[in-house]
Amino acid sequence: MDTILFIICAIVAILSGLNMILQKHPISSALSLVGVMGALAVLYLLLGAEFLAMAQMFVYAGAVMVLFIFVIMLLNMGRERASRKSWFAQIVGLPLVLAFLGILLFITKAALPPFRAVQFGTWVGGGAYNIGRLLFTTYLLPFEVISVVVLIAIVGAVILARKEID
Amino acid sequence: MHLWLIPIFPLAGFVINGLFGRRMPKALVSLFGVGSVALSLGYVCYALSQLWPLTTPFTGHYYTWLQSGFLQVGFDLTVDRLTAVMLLIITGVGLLIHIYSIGYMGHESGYDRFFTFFNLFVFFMLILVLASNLLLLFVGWEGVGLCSYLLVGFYYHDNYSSYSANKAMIVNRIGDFGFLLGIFLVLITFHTLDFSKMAAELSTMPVETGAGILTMICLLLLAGSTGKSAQIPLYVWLPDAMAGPTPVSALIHAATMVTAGVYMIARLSFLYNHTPVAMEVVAIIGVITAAFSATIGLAQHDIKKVYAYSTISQLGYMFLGVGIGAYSAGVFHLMTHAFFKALLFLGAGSVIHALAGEQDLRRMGGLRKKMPITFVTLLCASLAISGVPYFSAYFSKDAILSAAYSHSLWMFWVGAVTAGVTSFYVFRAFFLAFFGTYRGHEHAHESSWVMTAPLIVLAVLSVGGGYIPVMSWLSLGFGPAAHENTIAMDISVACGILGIVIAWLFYIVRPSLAPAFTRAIGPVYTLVFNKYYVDELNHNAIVRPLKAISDVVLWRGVDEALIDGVGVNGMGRLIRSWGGLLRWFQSGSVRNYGTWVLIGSLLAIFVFGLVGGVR
Amino acid sequence: MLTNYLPPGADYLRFLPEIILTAFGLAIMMLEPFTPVRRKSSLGVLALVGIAAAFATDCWAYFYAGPAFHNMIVIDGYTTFFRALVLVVGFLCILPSFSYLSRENAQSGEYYALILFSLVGQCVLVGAINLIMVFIGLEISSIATYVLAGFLRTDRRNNESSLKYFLLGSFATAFLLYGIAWIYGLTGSTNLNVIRQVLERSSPHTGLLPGIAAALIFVGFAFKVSVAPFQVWAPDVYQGASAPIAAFMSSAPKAAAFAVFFRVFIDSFTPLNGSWMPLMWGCALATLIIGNIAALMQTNVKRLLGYSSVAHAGYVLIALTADSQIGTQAAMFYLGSYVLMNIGAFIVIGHVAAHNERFVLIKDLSGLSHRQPVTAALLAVFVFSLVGVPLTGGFFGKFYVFQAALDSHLVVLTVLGLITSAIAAFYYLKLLVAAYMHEPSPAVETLGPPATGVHVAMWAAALGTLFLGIFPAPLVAFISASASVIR
Amino acid sequence: MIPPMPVPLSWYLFLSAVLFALGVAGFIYRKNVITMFLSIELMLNAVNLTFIAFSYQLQHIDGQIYSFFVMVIAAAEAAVGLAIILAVFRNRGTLQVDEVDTMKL
Amino acid sequence: MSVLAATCLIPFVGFLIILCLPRKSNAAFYTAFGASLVAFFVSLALIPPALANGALFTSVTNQIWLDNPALPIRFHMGVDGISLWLILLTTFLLPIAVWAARSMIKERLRTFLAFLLLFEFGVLCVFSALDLFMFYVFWEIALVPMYLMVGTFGGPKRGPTALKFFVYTMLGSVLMLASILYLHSVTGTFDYVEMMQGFTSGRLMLTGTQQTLLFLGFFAAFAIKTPIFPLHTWLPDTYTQAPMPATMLLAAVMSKMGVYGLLRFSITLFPNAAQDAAHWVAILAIIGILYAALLAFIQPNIKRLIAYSSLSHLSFIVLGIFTLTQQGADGAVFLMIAHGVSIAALFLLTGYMEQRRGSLEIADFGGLASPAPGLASAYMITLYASIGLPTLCNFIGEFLILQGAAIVNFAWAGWATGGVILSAVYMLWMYQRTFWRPKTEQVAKLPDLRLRDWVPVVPLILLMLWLGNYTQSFMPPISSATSRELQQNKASQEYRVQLKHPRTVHVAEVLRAH
Repeated sequence: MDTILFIICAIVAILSGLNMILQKHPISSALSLVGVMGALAVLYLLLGAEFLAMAQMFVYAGAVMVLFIFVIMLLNMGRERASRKSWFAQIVGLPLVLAFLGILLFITKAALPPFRAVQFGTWVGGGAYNIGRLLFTTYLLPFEVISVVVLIAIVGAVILARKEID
Repeated sequence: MHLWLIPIFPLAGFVINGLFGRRMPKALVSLFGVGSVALSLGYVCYALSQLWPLTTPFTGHYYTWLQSGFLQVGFDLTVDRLTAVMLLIITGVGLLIHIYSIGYMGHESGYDRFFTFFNLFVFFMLILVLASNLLLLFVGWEGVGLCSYLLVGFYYHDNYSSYSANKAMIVNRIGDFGFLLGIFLVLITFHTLDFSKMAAELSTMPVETGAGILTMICLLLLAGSTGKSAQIPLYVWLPDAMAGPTPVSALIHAATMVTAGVYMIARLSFLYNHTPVAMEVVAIIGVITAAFSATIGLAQHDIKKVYAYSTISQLGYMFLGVGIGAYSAGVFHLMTHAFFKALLFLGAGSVIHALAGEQDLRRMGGLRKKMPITFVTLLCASLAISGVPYFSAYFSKDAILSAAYSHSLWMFWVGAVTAGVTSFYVFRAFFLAFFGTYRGHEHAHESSWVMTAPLIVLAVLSVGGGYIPVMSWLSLGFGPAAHENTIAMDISVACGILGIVIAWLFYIVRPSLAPAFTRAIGPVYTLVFNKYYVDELNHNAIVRPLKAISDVVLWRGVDEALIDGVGVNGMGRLIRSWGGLLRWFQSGSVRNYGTWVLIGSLLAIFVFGLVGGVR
Repeated sequence: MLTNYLPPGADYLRFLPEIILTAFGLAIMMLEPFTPVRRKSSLGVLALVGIAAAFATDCWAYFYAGPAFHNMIVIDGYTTFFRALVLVVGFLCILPSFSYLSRENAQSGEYYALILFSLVGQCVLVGAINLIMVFIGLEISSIATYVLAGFLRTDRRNNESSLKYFLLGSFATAFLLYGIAWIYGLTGSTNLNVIRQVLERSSPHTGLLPGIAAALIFVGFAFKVSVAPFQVWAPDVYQGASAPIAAFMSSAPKAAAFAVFFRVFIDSFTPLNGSWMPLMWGCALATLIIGNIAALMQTNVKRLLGYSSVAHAGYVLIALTADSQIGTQAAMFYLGSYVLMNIGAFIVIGHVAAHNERFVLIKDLSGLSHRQPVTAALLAVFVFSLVGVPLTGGFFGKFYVFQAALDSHLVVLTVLGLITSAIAAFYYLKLLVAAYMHEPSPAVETLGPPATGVHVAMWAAALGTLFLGIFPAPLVAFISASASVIR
Repeated sequence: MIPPMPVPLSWYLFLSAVLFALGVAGFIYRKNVITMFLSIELMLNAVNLTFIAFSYQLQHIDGQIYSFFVMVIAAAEAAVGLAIILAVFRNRGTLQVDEVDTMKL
Repeated sequence: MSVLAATCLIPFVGFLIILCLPRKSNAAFYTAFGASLVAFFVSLALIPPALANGALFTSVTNQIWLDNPALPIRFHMGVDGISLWLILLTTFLLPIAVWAARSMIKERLRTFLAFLLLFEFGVLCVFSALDLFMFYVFWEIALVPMYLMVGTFGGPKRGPTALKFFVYTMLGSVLMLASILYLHSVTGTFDYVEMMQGFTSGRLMLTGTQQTLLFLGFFAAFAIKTPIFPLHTWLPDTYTQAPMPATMLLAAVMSKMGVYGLLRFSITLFPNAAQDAAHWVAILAIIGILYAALLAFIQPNIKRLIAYSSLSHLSFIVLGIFTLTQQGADGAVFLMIAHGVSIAALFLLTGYMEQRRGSLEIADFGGLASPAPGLASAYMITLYASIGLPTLCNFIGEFLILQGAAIVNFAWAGWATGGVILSAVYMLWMYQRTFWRPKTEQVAKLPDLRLRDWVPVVPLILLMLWLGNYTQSFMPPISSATSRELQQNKASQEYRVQLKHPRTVHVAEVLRAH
């Protein structure tokens, strides 16, 4: 059951990811990314991260991606055009990415310590209570400080997206 | 005995005239200029009378000039018999020529400058002969060279004068090259530069170890002498040095400075005596120079040039003398030469003065009537130089030749024939100037007494100078003179008189003979007339290549193209050309930049993986 | 009980500078709508007051050193030094901003607020001893600077600068995060001390994975401090951003990132230093060569200074390569003097640039000494310091760095580094050649006298530079006492 | 009932590595600024998966907290990033990243 | 505060005062002249203690600059027989340069004077520094005002020239910095005196390789600064482009920094390396002597000609040092002073010529002696000093150097003496073409030296005469100092023997034993 679920989700995630980077139109890419996120949410759940699975769906796939799509629509973007510039990236990019992936996979395989097997429901640490408790105790400082990031984001978005200087 | 007083008078004259001469009246300038030399002469006489009979040298130590390691050089002055002779010549003849200059330079601009440099010259010349060590001698040596330069270039606004001055200085410097190296070698060998200490060291030195290095020293010092005394191969400057005022030629380029080389060899006789090789070289140089320059003297039209080549030739005799060990004969000839050659130049000067600067023999003639005193005195001098019996050179030159006769026959014969040639060209000049008809345009007149009086004094000395017992006086230092060889003397006298006779034939009896003869020997004459093209050779073989190499090869080639162009700027260009790499790096494209980040991370992972592991 | 988890009071004191900065930032935001355009600079003054207060509390907090908030941050001499440093940077960059903003007709309070927020991020960053705090601090600092870089949103260069910085910054941050994730997985913690302890215990063959994680973290930091080959963004971004912002971006975030770079690598990753030292070695050399040679052919002063800032990162990286107590000290000193001279140079060019930054080429500086000798003289001080001429902070910093390198036997790196620093003289002095040796350019002819803020900032930077060069002793004493905490 | 078949944790890590690499490839190959940004988001998602996987392995939820922080920051970045993109679009009328390269060399 | 510290600081104080003065005012000149003159008179007080024993460092100031165990930097300065005369030369020449600047610098005199004083400060500190850090610091500090003087007040190509000058010298000095740092990390100190004590007592020891590398590091800086062939190509351009007072100081003072460094540091700190290198350096020096002389020979510009002549003479000094003999070293130090005086005078007078004629191309002159006999006389004396006429200053130095060279290798002396000959050739030829020959129209109206032009010339000429004629008033402290330096160099002989003969014993083991 776990395995099947994992494999399905993994395939969905990878295919969506591939689709995202292969599509020429930003909207398609964005929607593909939503697919990746959905698949990942299921995996989070499998890993016992209940709260995060929810957050992934609501915050990420819901709010953030909507923002993206909204902007894409707003700017009325079409398909991207081919470009001769950045030939360097165009030529060496793929081998490099493959090498990068290969190294990561190889080293992960070769050097990984013996790991647990994941079985759904055997460990459910990531409930809202536990998360919340930790956030307000050990991680109080980052939790508070991260509010500054949000603040900056608001201010920044306002400044940059404002139409005219008054 | 304050020996330092001897040179200090001319120095004072130099300082006073140098600083204030331009604002002083001429009379005052002459007073200081001539007076200082007179005082010096007076003090020399006084000092010598006090030191009489000067059997041991007298040395005055004044201050330590230079001390570094084992090198110690003091400002020390010494008088011995050789120096005494030199002192008298310098101050005595010097005084006469100074007096003469009052008249000769009277209406020249730069009168004060002339006396300033003249006094300075006397100062340095006195230092040269008084020096008790080699370095101080070198100081005087260079100092007289400087004054020679300044006085040859007296008419500095003239191209030829300035060129000649430079030539004199530079050629002398080439000689000094050897002199300096000689001094270094002396220091290394003896660890001292004092003549007396050198002699002491030398006496304790094993012969085998010293021979090579002593020869080397002597030859290097000889190089210096050839420069200063205008011997082959460095004689080329002296004829050109005649561009200076005539008193300068008389004092510096005839009587005193040019004899410094002979003096130095005589001074270092204790050294030369140990090296027969060097001695032989000295003698050969002397005899060849004597003959060689005498031949050039045959074809000169400039009266001063004639006397200049004659000077070179006579200096060759002196070299021959000291080279074959007849030091006292050499010095004796030095002295008589100072008299008659100074007289020849002063007389020529008197003529030139009278003709408003004309020096070309072809535009003189018939001056016998117009300038009787000059005529008589010059006659004395010409007879003297020709070695006519009982005139001064008869004794001195024949002393050298008779020594040469016993040393090496070929040297004697060359010397004797040269004596004949000498008398020929001296009388050629004499006849051309004073006999025949006047060929110039100026209105000639006899010079004033300030000029004629020194002429007369010198004429007396030229005639009677041979009776001064210099040889026996010097025998204390150089050993007794060789016995006079009557055969040798007869031959040389015969040669001399023959020369006079031929000159008389050519220029008085049958004036058409001379041009006919020159036409007959055509190319040879051209060669001799052009001084064997030595100047041209020097110019084309040394000066021009040197300039070209410096300019084209070293400056444009090595300095600008190679070191700066390829080396320094090339490095810069290389670094800049690496900038092409940056076009690749900093393309401005975000995607390329992302690629670089990826490359970097791969690199980082690779390095971590390669070197890997926890320590 | 929950109260047991509440941090003690001293923790707040240790965190007070950040709190004050945030509070002032918020206050500025709130006051901004009520301030007329002409009076916006009073908000800037408020920001200066805030920075000054933060500075004071930073010094105060030094006497209450210790970790705070469950080992999220630590206050020690090292933190204090770097917090003070970024605060000084903030102060010096706000000063010339008054005239800059009014010149560009872009007065607003948000500008000052963003600088304050950015400073909060940097302060968090330098005190962080938990990788998650490192990440958050980095992001606060970065996001604020993304916005600042594009602050003049109608300016194409500002846009481009902002976009490039943002895209590449996020890209590199992803690498960093990935590395953090791996470190977390392998050591079970993100606390720097715990990480080191775990790594020290682990056996050599398991070191490969932590090594990879460290490599990814290296990528993140190296990007932020613009070390080759991750320096690519820096010249573009600094060139595009406005001069005061470029001054800020090339100083404060870089210094803070270096602070945490050192803390993480020298403290946590010490067990791995056999593998990261060669990497640092190569990167340092590459940075020096690329930065200096690229700068050689620049004609745009801002871009030139961008490359120069890359090159200077290389010198600090040499100190890191030395991996020693004295190396850390050297880096602290170097960064201290670097920010002053770098800001000073940027301020001068910002002053000359005129409206819309039209005059930013080297030739636009021509004849500055004829018209504004004082400005030119101050520029000379900065340039000589950047070159590394003695009696300036820049020299002593270099000296310190190379001493550290030689003490760690990095002879070749030292020699090559010093040679590049001599080559650097070539392009730095071009600025002086223009300012002193040419006739005045149109830019200089029409140049008004520097505004008070510009003046004060230039003088402060110059005097600071000279002080560090002539009397390095006080600062050296402080940093040699405080550098020990990270080893 | 399908029996629970435990999945090795390493599979999750492989998956995250693949997703991360996909994100990198997207960043390098896509020419539209928005898509590049989406690729970054994909990379962050991969990181989140790693965090959560390790969280399971270590059986403590700190990793999930980190993941949560990453999400928040990603959201904030999205806001700012999109604003920047908006500003660029307004000025240049394009989002082709290769056309935003006036500053180079 | 010791006399030495006061001497060094007075110019700096003057510099600060000038900075505060209004832009257009005569006060700057009076301040600069006053400060440099006071510094000169104060520096005279350095003489008595140094005369008493030139081998010791006297007038010592030893303050802590940076009290850090890792970086112990001291403000340590003192004079011995070598630095004494160099310091006096500097303080002596500065008032002259200031005076000359007043008539030769037309615009922004205040700035120029400020640079001059800053330069003096730097140079004085270089000559008196006994701490290597301090030495390096002031080594660079002296460069900065010179760079600015050349670049701001120089000829038409001043910008690129100044840049080349700075970067060239900087390239050398960073290598020295690397060596200083390395030396510190080996010995744990920057203090020269402490280091020397360590080396002589055997407490500290450098391996052969270390010595060689460190020697080369220092040599790079000194060789470029001096400069030694083939690192000289910055020199002609810089000398030519620099304004005349700056050229004067460049040639007279700044070039001495390099040779001073060679003598003070290179041969004592790294004795074995110096002995090994001596042969090669001497050959380079000889090449430099002849090469520069030949180049001077065909220069069409007077300033450039003198620049090459200066290069030739500086190569003499280097040769003297690397003979490693008493005479050579004494001569080198003496020539440093003598060359400083003569070249300063030469450039000063050339400056007057430029001021009058507006050009320094030899072709633009001819017959200058007729309208300006005073200038011609002064030039003649100086020129003769420069080509080494006995009784003038340079002769002693060159003589001793050549003597030293002859002791080591007679062929060296032979070649180097060629340089003396050539110097006469090019100098006199230049003099002939400028001052002599028929005067041209443009030259005929040029004015002679006026009183205010004579003021700086006369002391220089008097000093040339004094140096050349009463050498012993200068030589004893030089000799005692150089003999100490040479002893320190020779002290390594024993160690060297150990290194050479037992080939089987590894060098490192020998060192460990110490």
